[in-house]
Amino acid sequence: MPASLSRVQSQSRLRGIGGLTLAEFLRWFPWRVLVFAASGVAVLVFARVVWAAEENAKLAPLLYIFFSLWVAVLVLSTVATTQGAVSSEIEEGTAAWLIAKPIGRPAFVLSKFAGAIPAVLIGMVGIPGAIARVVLKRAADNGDTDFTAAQVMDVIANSSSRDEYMNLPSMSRYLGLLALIGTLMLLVVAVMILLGCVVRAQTAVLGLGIAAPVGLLLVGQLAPTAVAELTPGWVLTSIVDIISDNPAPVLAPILVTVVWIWVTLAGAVLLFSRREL
Amino acid sequence: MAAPALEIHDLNKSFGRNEVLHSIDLTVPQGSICGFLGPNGAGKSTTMKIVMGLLRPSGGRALVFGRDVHRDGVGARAQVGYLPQHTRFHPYRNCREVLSYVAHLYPGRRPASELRELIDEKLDAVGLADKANRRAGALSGGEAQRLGLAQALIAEPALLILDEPAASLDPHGRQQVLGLLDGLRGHTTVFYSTHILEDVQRVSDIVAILANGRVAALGPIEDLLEAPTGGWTVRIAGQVAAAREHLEAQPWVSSLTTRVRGDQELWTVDVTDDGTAAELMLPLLLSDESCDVMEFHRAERTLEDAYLEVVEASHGG
Amino acid sequence: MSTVTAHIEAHGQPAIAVHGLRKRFGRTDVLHGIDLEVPRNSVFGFLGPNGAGKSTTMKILVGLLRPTDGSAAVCGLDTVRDSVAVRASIGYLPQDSSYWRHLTVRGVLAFTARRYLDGSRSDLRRHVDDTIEQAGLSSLANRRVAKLSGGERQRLGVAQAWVGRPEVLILDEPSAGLDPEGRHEILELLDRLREQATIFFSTHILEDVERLSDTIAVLDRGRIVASGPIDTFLMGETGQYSLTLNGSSDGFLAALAEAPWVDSVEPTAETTWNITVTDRTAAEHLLLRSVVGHRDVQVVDFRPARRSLEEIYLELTEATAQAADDQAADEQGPAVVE
Amino acid sequence: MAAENRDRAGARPSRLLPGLTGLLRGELSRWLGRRGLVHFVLWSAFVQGLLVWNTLGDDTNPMRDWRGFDTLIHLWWIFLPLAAIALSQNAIIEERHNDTAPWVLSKPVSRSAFVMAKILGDLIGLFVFAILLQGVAAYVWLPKVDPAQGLPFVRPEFVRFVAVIGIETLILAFFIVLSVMLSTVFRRRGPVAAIGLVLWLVTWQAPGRVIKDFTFGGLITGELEGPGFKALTEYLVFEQPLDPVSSVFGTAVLVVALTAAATLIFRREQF
Repeated sequence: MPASLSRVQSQSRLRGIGGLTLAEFLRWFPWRVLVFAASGVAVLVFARVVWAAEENAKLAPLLYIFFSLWVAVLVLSTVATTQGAVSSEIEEGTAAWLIAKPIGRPAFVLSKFAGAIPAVLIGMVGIPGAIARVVLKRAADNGDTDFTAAQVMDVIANSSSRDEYMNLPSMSRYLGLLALIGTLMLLVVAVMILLGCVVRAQTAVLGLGIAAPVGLLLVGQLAPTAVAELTPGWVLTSIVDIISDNPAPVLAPILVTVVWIWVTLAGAVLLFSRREL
Repeated sequence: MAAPALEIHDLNKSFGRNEVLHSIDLTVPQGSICGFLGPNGAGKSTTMKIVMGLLRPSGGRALVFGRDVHRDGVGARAQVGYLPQHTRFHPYRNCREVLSYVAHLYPGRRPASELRELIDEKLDAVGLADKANRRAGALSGGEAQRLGLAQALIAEPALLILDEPAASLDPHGRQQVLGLLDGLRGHTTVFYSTHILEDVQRVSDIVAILANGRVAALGPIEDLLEAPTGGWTVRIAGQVAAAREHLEAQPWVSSLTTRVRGDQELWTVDVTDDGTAAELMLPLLLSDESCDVMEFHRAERTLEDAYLEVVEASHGG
Repeated sequence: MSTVTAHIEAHGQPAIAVHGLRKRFGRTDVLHGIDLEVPRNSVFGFLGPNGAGKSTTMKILVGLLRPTDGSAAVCGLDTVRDSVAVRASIGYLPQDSSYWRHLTVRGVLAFTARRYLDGSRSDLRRHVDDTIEQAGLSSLANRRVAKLSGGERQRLGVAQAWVGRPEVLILDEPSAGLDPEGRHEILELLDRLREQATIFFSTHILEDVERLSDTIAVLDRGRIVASGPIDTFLMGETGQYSLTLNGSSDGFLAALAEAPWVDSVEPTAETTWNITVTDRTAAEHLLLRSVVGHRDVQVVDFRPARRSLEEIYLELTEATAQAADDQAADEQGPAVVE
Repeated sequence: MAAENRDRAGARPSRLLPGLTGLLRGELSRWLGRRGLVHFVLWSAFVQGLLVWNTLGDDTNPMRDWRGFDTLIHLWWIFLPLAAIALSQNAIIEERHNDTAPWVLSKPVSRSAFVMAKILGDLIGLFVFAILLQGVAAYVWLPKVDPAQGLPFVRPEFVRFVAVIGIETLILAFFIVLSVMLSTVFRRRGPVAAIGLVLWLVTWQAPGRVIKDFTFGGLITGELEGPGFKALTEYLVFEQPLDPVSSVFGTAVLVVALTAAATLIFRREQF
């Protein structure tokens, strides 16, 4: 060993998380992120086509169609993309390769999550959200066909809708909506990581992954409010309320969900550290 | 009379711009056991995969009992039992179920009772009788290899194509597999690849050596083992450095390679004059009181030497 | 002299120490309490039939499996309690190695090196390049893992185990699936590493063990059936040598038979004799010198009458297989009566 | 034994899709084991459970607007494509990942038979557990109970019921074949599942005449908001003519085309 190099000293159970997170991050950037951003835009175009076909002059249905479809597409495609995050590394034997290195098992699990955060927030939610804001604003302004840079800046900076009966959410509310969606996606990622640590069969990982958000939706709608507000279902309810132009809290459901994300990840860490490879 | 078990004419295969096989010709007569040798990446597995219809040839053709593997792939494969290099089975089936599954993929029906007997017989032959109900996913590497052999045999094919049948087997298992192949001599043709040259020496009739995508040697094994080598082997212990220098300085020593074995050294001494070496080398070494000679004899030629020569020659050509 | 004790005295704790290690999968016992000690800076060959539990033992050492009972320590650290620290001193090559398919050979090594070593970016890069060259991977450095052949992948496997410069190398069948050239290269590579690391490796190719290891252990059905320095295995208790001579040797042989350290001299072929000695050290020093002293005779072939490791191995494992069958029969006996 | 060998060697494999029976036998044997049990339990719980809950629910039940057989159609539409995607995305990719695909294909079986066995295996399994068993059970018990509110359910005409089961099977076949086809194109599960799932979502609100008239989009979509599986519900519950019939043919054509594409693409794959 050359004298200029020294042994890594840390014996923490999080040892190696930096390098692993970077490697995870590079799986998302740039291609997956671009595909997610593009599919967000595609949903937007699709929603506009449906909206136009219905000859509906109001903005509300467009908002509703776009956001409900977009969130559903995001959830399902994230489930599909992350189904193998842990389980296929175990299946292919790369998990054994990594764990034979001086890497803490918790670091392996948590890096899966940490590496996905920027991709989720920027690629999945941020970019399509910003583009949607521009397009929705244009729809709200009714009729302009071409963009200028000044117009785009105006749309981003100016938070209120000029047309009273189109109800484009204010900028702060819109950002709150995006934050809710982002939190929901992070929860989905955490749940898929947990499932990968528990279930062996790929079909079951995907099946349970799809069933989980559906279950959340049901809980959010059916359970008594007091119970529902202790679950991440609250985020979904809030999202639905905002896009239906009803008043809804933003911060509280996010906090509740963040707690759930940590619980989920803690479960994943615990299960993975007992897993034989 | 009958068509050869396997006939390969002018076979080419390229992956993109990388040419793996350069017009191979090879004939394996019926009833023979042919060992297929060559370095990693020489194209052995590629050749076998083309015969099994898993890869498309870029040119030329391969025939199994006269049937073209490309045009009548199913007909050709019906005659063949194949063991891929990395055998893995559906993990949810147990050994017995794997064999039954494979048996049903071949044409021709067998009554259930006969099939059961056949499965037991093959499991026994490869030494898996006591693991018949173990899930394929829970088999160790060597056990999976045995099951792989059993599934290649299950349809009692006229030609066996085995890609490294003895790899990852323990010495017992290897002996068992070699015994099994030996027992097939006469009524089943076997074409198998391996890196363990000892095995080839024990059971093959013919050897084909593939190097750099070309057949570098083909023929009976005895032909390969004829030429002798010119070196001597010395195992020496003690303060050997001076002795080595002294020996290397001799005009009749052309080269000396050293391998360290614990507190001893193993030398291979190539000489220009064998008679002088036989006469002078040992007294010369022993004149140095600080070292002892543990072993002294002519280097022996093995199939390994023959193999390495053929392969190196083909690299040069 | 026992090299093992000498090593332990010289270097403190053994590189690997395993005590009463048991492992059970479901209802199957794979390891029945094994004990093992690998001295530092030795090359330790781990032998045994398929399914004996070699890979399981190795996986426990690197923390991929949890022991059911007993303990294992690497460089004095417990493999369960100090798992991360243990793995920091181990380079491991699994039986079926796989890496992220999207990485290149250099990528795998750079990623692995950074798990073990700290240093400037350029120093690390130089270090990785050195390892690539040592492992003979220079021409493949930029090839993707997915495109490697079996032999190339195996060389990468040894390189990634070594790139962190660990104190202990645990290699599960490092030469499996390699052609003779590739095997030579790997063995030579390991031979060069023996000065710098303890090597604990399993294999089925007994020739490799004979070439490389100082010490061996044979595992069969989850039990260690034999262990010790390789020479004691190969030579047995008494020294026997085979000697082939050229020339008139009768007088010389008669004199030799009289030497105090010679037990017997028996012809085995026309010019070949089997010499049994009572004192190996004396024989090693004097036997050949006594021949060279005679002008009329010339040594054509001299070697210890070693048994092949394969013979010994087959004897050992067959004996335990027999014992296990007997035991099984005994266990069944009373059950039938009940 | 040598004589027997020659006999067996002489046995010609069947012309059409050689090896299909053996392969399909292998696929179906999986359904007879744990997989079948899991599916039986899950489908019974989801379909019958939600039917019961919906039927006996009171005013607070958010799905109170749905009627009995309408609900059945709705539940099928939600769960069948999801199950088909989850199951079939794995069918070929799993064999590729495990290296079992080249092993199986080295037997005297054709590549097309391999693909067809995957499609038929999943189709038959899901048809039995998800459509047939659940449909028959609902057909028998639904008309016999009094819902907590509203009118009792009328048992639909048998022929219409059979036709609806046929159409549901066709939709199921579409998603299975789509997933299998995609998995001959992509190596990873992610894109296969993602494309299938997004397509499923999008057809909820299928725009445009072409999609409505010539795919199953016309059978399952209705208004933008709320459950409105107009065509099939009207056909089954209100005994209207099936409109548009072209949707059924269009879907069948898609299934055939995707199957052809899957086999053609898979035939070119090298292992």
